[in-house]
Amino acid sequence: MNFEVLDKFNVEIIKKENSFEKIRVESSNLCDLLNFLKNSAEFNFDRLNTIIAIDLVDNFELIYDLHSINTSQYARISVIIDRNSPKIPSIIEIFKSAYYDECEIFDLFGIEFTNNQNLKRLFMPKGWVGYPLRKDYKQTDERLSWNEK
Amino acid sequence: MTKNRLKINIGPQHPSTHGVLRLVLELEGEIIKSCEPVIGYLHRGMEKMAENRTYLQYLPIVDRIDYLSGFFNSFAYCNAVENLAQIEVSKRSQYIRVLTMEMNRLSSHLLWLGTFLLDMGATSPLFYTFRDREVILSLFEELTGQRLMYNYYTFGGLRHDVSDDWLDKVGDFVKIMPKKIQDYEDIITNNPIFTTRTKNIGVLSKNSTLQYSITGPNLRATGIRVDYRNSKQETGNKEHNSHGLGYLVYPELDFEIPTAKTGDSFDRYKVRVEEMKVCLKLISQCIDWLKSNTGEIISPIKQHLLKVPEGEFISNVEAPRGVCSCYVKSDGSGNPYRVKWRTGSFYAVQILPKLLENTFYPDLMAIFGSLDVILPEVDR
Amino acid sequence: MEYLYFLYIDFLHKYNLPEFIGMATFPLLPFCMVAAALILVVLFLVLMERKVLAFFTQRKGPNRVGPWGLFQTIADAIKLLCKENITPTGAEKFMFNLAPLLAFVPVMVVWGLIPFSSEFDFMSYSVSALLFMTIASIPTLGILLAGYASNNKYSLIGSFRSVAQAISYELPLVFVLVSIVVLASSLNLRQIVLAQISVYPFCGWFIFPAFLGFLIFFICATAELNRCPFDLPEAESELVSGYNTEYSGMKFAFFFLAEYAMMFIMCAFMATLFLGGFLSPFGFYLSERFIHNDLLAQVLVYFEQVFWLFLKTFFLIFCMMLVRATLPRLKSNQLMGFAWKVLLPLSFLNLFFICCYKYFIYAK
Amino acid sequence: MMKKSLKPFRDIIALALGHLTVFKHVFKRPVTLEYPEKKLPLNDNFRGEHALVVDNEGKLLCTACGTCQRVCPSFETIEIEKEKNESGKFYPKNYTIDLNKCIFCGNCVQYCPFGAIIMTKEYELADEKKSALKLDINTLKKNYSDSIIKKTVKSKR
Repeated sequence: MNFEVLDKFNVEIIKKENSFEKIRVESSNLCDLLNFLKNSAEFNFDRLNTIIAIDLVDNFELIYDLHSINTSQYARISVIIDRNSPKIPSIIEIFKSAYYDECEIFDLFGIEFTNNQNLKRLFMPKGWVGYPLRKDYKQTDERLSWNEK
Repeated sequence: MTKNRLKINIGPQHPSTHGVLRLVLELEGEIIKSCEPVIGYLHRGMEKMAENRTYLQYLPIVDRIDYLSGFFNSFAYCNAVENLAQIEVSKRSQYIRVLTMEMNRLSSHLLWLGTFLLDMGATSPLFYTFRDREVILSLFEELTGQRLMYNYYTFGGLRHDVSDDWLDKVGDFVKIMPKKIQDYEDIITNNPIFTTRTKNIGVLSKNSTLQYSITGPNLRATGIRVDYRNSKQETGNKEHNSHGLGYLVYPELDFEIPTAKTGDSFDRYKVRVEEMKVCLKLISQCIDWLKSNTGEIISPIKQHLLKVPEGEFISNVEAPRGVCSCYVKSDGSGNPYRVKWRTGSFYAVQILPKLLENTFYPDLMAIFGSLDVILPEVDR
Repeated sequence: MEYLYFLYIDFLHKYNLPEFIGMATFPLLPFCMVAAALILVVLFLVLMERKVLAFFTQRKGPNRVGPWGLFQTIADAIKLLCKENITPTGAEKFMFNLAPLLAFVPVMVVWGLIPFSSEFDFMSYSVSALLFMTIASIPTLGILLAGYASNNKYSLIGSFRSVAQAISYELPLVFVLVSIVVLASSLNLRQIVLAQISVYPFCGWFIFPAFLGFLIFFICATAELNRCPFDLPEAESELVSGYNTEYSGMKFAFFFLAEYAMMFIMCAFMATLFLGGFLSPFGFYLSERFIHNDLLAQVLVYFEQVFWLFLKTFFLIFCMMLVRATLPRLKSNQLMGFAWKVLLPLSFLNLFFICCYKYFIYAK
Repeated sequence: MMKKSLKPFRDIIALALGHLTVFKHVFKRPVTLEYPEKKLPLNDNFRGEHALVVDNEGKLLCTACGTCQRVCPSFETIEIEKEKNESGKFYPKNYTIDLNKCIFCGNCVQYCPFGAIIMTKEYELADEKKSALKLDINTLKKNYSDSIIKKTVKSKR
């Protein structure tokens, strides 16, 4: 794939051994980049496979896994978010399937998606304390421990 | 405004939600005005579990993500780890993996067919499909030791080889199966009650399937010929990524991908039935290869001492309910740093409110049933 | 009939009982027999349904209680009797308790209207066919009450579906009945059966001129009985159990009994109207032919007639079970459309055809 | 137009075909298995209750190495108390498997370097008490001898 077109979005292309290549982008440019990738004829990434959130201890990484039906291509867009104020613009305007993904990440990582109005906890019960998939999460609810009686 | 509306809870325990899904419906007479799915009743923390287990310890748990098609999840995970650790998989084990996965797809579709028709009110197809599924499960039990939670794949191979005796049994099954599929079609395909209930009901347009990331047979029912098994995409360019499309030995096998046109419930039914026939075709090809070729299947690496070098990988598998992606990130230790599962049903639930709006209450079963949602896969 | 009466009086005389006791109790005897027969038949029917459905799906069906599972339904009935009767807190208590009775009692009444043999029926009125239709539609009221009173949304939807269904399917049903009445020139069910006697065996049955009518009647009867594919009021995949979701124990058993009894009676009614009721399909009665004792043969003929009626009824029930095993459920709007757009015009057509037939051919 | 007028007939044919297909199953033999009396034949791969292999001299093959603990996907399922015998080799003083937590994946059997643990074909494990599902070393030994007697397992070594 020819990524030179993407320079205007201030991207950084990361290649590593044993890994797929990622396009690193600032969170402010994310929506524009995705819009471009979706609509340009060359890339035409029309399906968002999934959003993957990773806790990198110091900060969070979000990987947007894009697939193209027409050109059979893949792209992975990575965004790094600050751990102390985890906020990122929502992309449900571009890909509607992102809604559940964003809710899931909000639920399990506590990353807030701005302008996603109906952000809710998807899996965990209402009023659950903490975000389970963070590395520093500690199980505090005693009801969940295995008690033999 | 909501004065004449009846708010009704479908689930969490309800005969037709196939698990513990709760749908909050607002009815106006028999017309559904709004629908809100509530999920999470079956959340087991599959992704958290991976973080404090070794790669091998996590492997048996993976089967439980979608208990009806355990091989697919197992393969997606194994494939990711194998790619990260650069473990070669022998040809024979690849063929056995294809064989078992296609049988698994067949059994999964059979169960879907039975329960879908039961939701629609036809009782006897359920028993016929379960009768035939039972044969597959018995074969699996003979091969792997259990009926649903197989734990058969290992990193770089399989637990043990298949015997010729077993292959003969599968061959016999493949021979009788087309007749049985014909039986189901006789009972249901042209049945006027069934067709009027499903045709033009729950229509998914091409655009909205992609927007909502619906994959698998649901996507193909709209006419988009996309199948991750097939590397020979019709409109695609030939240079695809080395992973992804056309995994395992699928490029060597001869099969076509069934599609339909309109993307309504009937087409989803039709695509799945056709897919069952394709499965039979693939199975018989695999049997032929396996009978004429021998090879090593036991992986040379020490499974329980496996350490995976740093890196990350996404493996995409065409599971019966859509693309199953497994993301594995390794930090070089014996435990995976992060595992993320992407399953087809998760997105199928998301589209329900859109599909159900302004449909009749009985259409709920025709639509929801045809999407083939399974709840452990949604909640993980 | 008189012969039977004298036998009974003789029997009483043996035990030195006065004749007026015989006079008083003799009319009650058929009632007791009929009521007992109904319960037995229903118990058997439930078993038959389960067995037949099992055979259709390559299973064995109930086979644990008694030989071939014969006592399974009896065990089930005892279980239901022993269960606790639960009334939901939000329910209308009076109506909640009334509903099962309202569903069950008309069934018992209607049962007596069926002519079991040429002499032997419990209630014979000149308008019994019309009476049958009238009383047979009362159980729907029970279902409506059950859904309304049990304070459950599933039940409510089930009951209003049931009423809509009953109203729309009653109409074609009655029009087909009218065509039969035209053919037989009588509203008395026994007369309808006797009108089906012909020179050739079974050629006089009304199913032959009114085959279309028979099909319509069969479909409408299935709908009236809320059986698959018209089982919308209790569609288990949508409404859990429909109108009887909240019922348990004996009250549920009443609904259950009423449903199966009504199924049997409806099929018997259909056999009476179309399949020559108690008439033998051979044109003669076997006991007449093979037993040379005149008096005994006369009595046996009555029982043989009951046998033929039951045989035809069970054949129809078997057909209903086959339909249940095969077809998926209809959708509510589809169901109404089918009744008003297809069945009603067809029943008019049937009536028109029968009138022509009666005028040009049958009357001659 | 022509096609549409034929639709009712095609519908009736389809309905008749459906009923016929269901009806023909009456003549087929039932596939039901009456469970407690008859049971499905199980093959040697079956993953049932565990057993510890005892050799001909009545000694356990287990050396308490702990591999089974390390490959077990559920935590604290297998507990081993190890001890040294006179000749300096380790042996398990006590070996418990908690079936409440076991998921019967068969990893312990697969990766045991000595073939010391096997899975029998016993699968009717329901019990009233949770404690009955905690198998200690004696039960595991007994399971092995039982399964040898019942010939439900091949004798290893």
